[in-house]
Amino acid sequence: MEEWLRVKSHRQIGNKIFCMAMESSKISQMAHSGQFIHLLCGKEYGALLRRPFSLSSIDKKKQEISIIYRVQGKGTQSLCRMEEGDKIHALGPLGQGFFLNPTYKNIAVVGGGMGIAPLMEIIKYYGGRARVYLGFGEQPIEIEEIKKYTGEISITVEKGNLGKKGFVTAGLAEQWKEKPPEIVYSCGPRSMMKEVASICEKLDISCQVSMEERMGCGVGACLVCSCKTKKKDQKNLYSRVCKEGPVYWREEVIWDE
Amino acid sequence: MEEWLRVKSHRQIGNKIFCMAMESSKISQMAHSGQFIHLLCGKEYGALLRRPFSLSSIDKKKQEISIIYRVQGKGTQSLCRMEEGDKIHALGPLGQGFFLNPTYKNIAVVGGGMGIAPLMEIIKYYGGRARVYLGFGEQPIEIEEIKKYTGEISITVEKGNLGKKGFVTAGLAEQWKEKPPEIVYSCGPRSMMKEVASICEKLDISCQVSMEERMGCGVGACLVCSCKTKKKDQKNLYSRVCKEGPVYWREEVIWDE
Amino acid sequence: MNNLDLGVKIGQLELKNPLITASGTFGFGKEYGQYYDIHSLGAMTTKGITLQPREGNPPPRIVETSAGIINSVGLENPGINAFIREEIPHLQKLKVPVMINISGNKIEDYALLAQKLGKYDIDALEVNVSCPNVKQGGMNFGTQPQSVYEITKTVRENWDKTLIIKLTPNVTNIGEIALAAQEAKADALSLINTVVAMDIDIHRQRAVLGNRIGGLSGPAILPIALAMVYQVAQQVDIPLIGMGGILSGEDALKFLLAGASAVAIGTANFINPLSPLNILEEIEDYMRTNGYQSLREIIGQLK
Amino acid sequence: MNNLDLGVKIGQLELKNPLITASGTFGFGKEYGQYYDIHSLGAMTTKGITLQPREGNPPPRIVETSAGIINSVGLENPGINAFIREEIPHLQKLKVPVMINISGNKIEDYALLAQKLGKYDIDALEVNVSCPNVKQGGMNFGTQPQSVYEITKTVRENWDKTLIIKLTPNVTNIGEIALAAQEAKADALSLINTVVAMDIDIHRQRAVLGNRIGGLSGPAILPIALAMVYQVAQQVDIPLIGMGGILSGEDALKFLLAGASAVAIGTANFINPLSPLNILEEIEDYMRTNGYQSLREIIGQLK
Ligand SMILES: Cc1cc2nc3c(=O)[nH]c(=O)nc-3n(C[C@H](O)[C@H](O)[C@H](O)COP(=O)(O)OP(=O)(O)OC[C@H]3O[C@@H](n4cnc5c(N)ncnc54)[C@H](O)[C@@H]3O)c2cc1C
Ligand SMILES: Cc1cc2nc3c(=O)[nH]c(=O)nc-3n(C[C@H](O)[C@H](O)[C@H](O)COP(=O)(O)OP(=O)(O)OC[C@H]3O[C@@H](n4cnc5c(N)ncnc54)[C@H](O)[C@@H]3O)c2cc1C
Ligand SMILES: Cc1cc2nc3c(=O)[nH]c(=O)nc-3n(C[C@H](O)[C@H](O)[C@H](O)COP(=O)(O)O)c2cc1C
Ligand SMILES: Cc1cc2nc3c(=O)[nH]c(=O)nc-3n(C[C@H](O)[C@H](O)[C@H](O)COP(=O)(O)O)c2cc1C
Ligand code: FES
Ligand code: FES
Repeated sequence: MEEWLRVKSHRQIGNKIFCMAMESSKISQMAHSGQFIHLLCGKEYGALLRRPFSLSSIDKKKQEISIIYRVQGKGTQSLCRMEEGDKIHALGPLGQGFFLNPTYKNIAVVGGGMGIAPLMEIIKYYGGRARVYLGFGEQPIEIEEIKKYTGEISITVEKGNLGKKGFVTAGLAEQWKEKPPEIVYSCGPRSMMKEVASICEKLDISCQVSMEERMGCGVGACLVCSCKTKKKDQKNLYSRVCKEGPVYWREEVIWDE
Repeated sequence: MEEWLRVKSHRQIGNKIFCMAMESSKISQMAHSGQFIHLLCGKEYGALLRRPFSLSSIDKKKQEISIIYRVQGKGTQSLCRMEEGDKIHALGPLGQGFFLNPTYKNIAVVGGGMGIAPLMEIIKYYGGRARVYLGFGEQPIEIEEIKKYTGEISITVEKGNLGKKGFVTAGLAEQWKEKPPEIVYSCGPRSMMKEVASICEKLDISCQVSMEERMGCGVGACLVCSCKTKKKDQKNLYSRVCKEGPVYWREEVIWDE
Repeated sequence: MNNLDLGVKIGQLELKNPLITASGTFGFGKEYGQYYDIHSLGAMTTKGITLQPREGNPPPRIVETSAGIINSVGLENPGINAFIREEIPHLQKLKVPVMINISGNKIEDYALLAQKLGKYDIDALEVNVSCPNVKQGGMNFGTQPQSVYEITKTVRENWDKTLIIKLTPNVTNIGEIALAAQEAKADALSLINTVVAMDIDIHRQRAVLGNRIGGLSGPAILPIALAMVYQVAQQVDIPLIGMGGILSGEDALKFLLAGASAVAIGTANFINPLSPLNILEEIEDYMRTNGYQSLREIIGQLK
Repeated sequence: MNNLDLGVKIGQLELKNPLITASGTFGFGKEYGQYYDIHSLGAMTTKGITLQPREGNPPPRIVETSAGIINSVGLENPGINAFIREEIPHLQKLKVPVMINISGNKIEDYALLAQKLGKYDIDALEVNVSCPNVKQGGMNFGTQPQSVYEITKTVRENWDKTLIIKLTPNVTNIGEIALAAQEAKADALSLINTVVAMDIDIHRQRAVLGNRIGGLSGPAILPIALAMVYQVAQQVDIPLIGMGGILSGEDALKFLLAGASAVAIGTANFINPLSPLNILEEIEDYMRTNGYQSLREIIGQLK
């Protein structure tokens, strides 16, 4: 599906981090938590390809979707110049989203940095049933927003003093051993997700991760977004993050690369 | 010389035609009528090289220079998004300007379309001593401005009814035979300047033309802006429009190409 | 209204318009079907197929450069048998001409691929002698007139429908290679494939691509492709399919004027899935504005 | 503060930094002297000189493409005698190393050019075997290992100072040509020259350039140049001067990491005359940030 989205609001929520809400009558209705949109960010800074962003919020009633992104290179530099009322072209919703189960009573969410984006919808969905673990480099974001939905948040920072010092994965094994979540959702740096997956494997907890890979088409046609996987039904070792992903079960991903 | 210019005013003066005035403490002091500046227009639309523009006004007292330009491609599209207060980088003043002589009492100026730009300063210089002939496609520009300096203007348009119908060069031979100007200055389409040069040759009138050629460096270093010339002191047939030009005596240019 | 004649002939194929999607950028034709009716294309080309399955190169497989992208997919594909089993049924049903892009490690591979595919209702083979992402074979074939001649001849002996040879730009003299393919009875030539290229991450001090080297496509290479199409058009008599960086109708028209009978759209699909249709419309506009009835009045008409 | 060691050695030349201006984009060194002190450069290269004067190709000689420019100057130059008469006096006085770029139609031309220049106080010859804008000679030389070997050998016999061979990218295998130049005792290699390219004006239905075909330079070709520098660096032992689309310190560092000992700046001069100085500064910043003392810790250090 393709759609011209109208920017409804665009605000800075952290150092180089922005949240952009867009009016969407089509994508918003089809989108599922964990899916992404492929945005034509504008050519001001010379970006040629589209850029993929997870949906951080999907509001079917208000016909609105949002993304949270960090300004990194040419594409996001152009993106952050978009103003209310501007239009932006999107393909989406794309990829496989998270497995959500209304009967789960106790789930965990582990996010690192911008990995928080696709997890926001999960937190809204499970509300008080979610234990949220977030790791940041220095400055936490969206904490107030998350607190609207759940009280159980643990924040870790690598430097600075706006949270516990250290890595977000420290201590998880112990906590989960005591009170295992029915499922863990994770998104963030590869090394972090690898650690989360390994803890879950040891404790035999279900776990989904959202992977990132550089993309071309975003729709499954070009095979550039490969992630090494071992899905049983697949003939190829590589799977397309844009089509079979970005969300995978922990046991599907081949981590050591 | 190079300088960051501050845009002082930027206004539309015709269909796709703009006049931009810029604050300049350095270039304005050195510039001579007929010289040009080489502008870094901005990368929004993908322009890589600088774009050359004749100085349409040089105000040494106000430390201000202006250009008049038509939006054509990537460079001028970027240029026309510049706003008051924005800065733009220029090399200049570049090239050889017009030969001006305070003792001339009776000169003629023949401009076609955007060719009017470098002629504005000449008109200001000679004032009432200048007879001005301007040809346009459809819509004349800057007429009111010119009328401030001289009353003798003849306007020709190819279509439309804001002037005489036809080519600006029609009838010039007859008029000049009767009352020959001491010098003719011309800028516009090549075919027009060729015709002006040929009339002047027949009537033995001095004439200078301002040539255009696609440029790279703008400073004489790359040899891409060649114009076929027969300057006596030159070993090469081609001369650099950016360095030996853009203004040439009519007899220097080899017209048939 | 639309009484323009946009038809072109490539070998035995009559395309209703000159817009083809380029191999490797259009999967096996399923994905973009969600965005528009692919029957509006002149033809489509499938992702390159080899005899054996190939897992392709390690990621990252793409990087953006100034006005271009480098890819190093490395011919990931399920192999000819799985392709026949899983893709041919759907491809045979399409009412748009389908060109199957094939690659081999050895000359015999190409013969075998042609034989296997010969049993199905497929319109054309596009023989890739030019993939820069494969170590054995691949590009090495495409750089020698002699081996291009032999591959073409072998496939020709095993394939009587339309045969297109796809040339690499990474050669000293593309004309002599084009002539070799023509001599061995290719029906048409596709050019160009990607240009060997590389990018480096100065912070990690590593090549960006998992495979280090990849192939450059997109607007950056358009002027290179155009020069090659123009030069080859002076030398051969068979039709050319021009490609390399085409994003707009204007870009496509440059290739047609230079002598290409049709154009293929690769990288542009990634930017806008509707590119082929938009480009087609822009070509039609140009024809109307300039009073052309038939595309044949444009092809090769550079003054 | 500035205790960084940016020195590099190219043949017998000790450059105080790796920034060189590329041939054909810097005239004979006079024009840009108005914008900065060219003694801050590592070296400068002059516009290509031939035995006879050449008037060059008909205009237009330049066109902009996506992230690139195509030029078709066609080696316009006053010929070696006028060059010696009018430019050498000023060049000899410069305290920045000067590389004279020479081109020939025949192998003997190169010998003669070297002999004539040998009498003057000049630091290095850069032998252009690769200009794509010249019909006779020019590129044809540069595409054959055998003739590159012979040209290099001839010049070597007539020139005992630093000898650099400049390679063309328009070849199948740049490695074998690089090896031929090394075998014939070149001190260093420059790569790459421009890539054969073309643009068409669809409204006039003509090639934009007077010469139709020209050479592509600028950011568009950077990834192509980088791949070639990287590949040649694996194969030869002599220093490389990398060039092609360098606009920034980051771009330059890519070439250094890939194995170039120095970099040349061409098209970037047109965009910003101060480019070489800015690039140098950016390299210094990178070295400081990453704790490097000497450029040698970076050259060829791609992991
Ligand atoms: C499925 C998916 C979801 C994503 N969701 C988000 C999100 O919600 N918020 C967010 O800030 N970022 C997200 N990213 C990463 C985001 O796509 C990149 O930060 C962005 O593409 C960078 O573009 P750029 O032009 O600013 O950077 P550049 O470095 O200029 O990009 C150059 C190229 O590399 C690609 N690229 C660069 N970084 C990444 C990356 N981390 N992942 C994938 N491709 C990359 C770009 O798409 C582009 O093609 C997601 C990535 C994927 C694959
Ligand atoms: C000495 C000189 C003085 C000029 N003075 C004026 C002026 O006062 N007002 C004005 O409107 N125009 C003037 N021009 C023409 C002006 O430079 C072009 O209109 C402008 O470069 C177009 O750039 P673009 O990016 O909009 O067009 P594009 O078509 O995108 O330009 C592509 C390339 O072609 C070059 N180019 C295109 N048209 C011309 C042209 N007519 N002459 C030279 N190069 C061209 C551009 O510089 C650029 O490198 C002058 C040209 C020269 C050589
Ligand atoms: C991601 C990608 C994969 C490609 N795979 C193939 C392939 O399998 N076989 C082939 O012949 N060409 C392949 N190509 C080359 C394209 O078909 C085309 O020749 C090239 O990209 C130039 O066109 P463009 O600039 O429009 O993309 C591939 C190109 C890209 C970008
Ligand atoms: C206008 C122009 C003229 C050139 N003339 C020459 C030349 O005379 N001799 C030569 O060896 N290379 C010549 N070159 C090639 C450059 O030296 C350089 O190899 C090429 O432009 C790639 O570098 P860049 O992308 O930084 O410009 C010329 C390039 C340009 C743009
Ligand atoms: S981005 Fe093209 S297949 Fe995933
Ligand atoms: S533009 Fe470079 S010499 Fe005139």
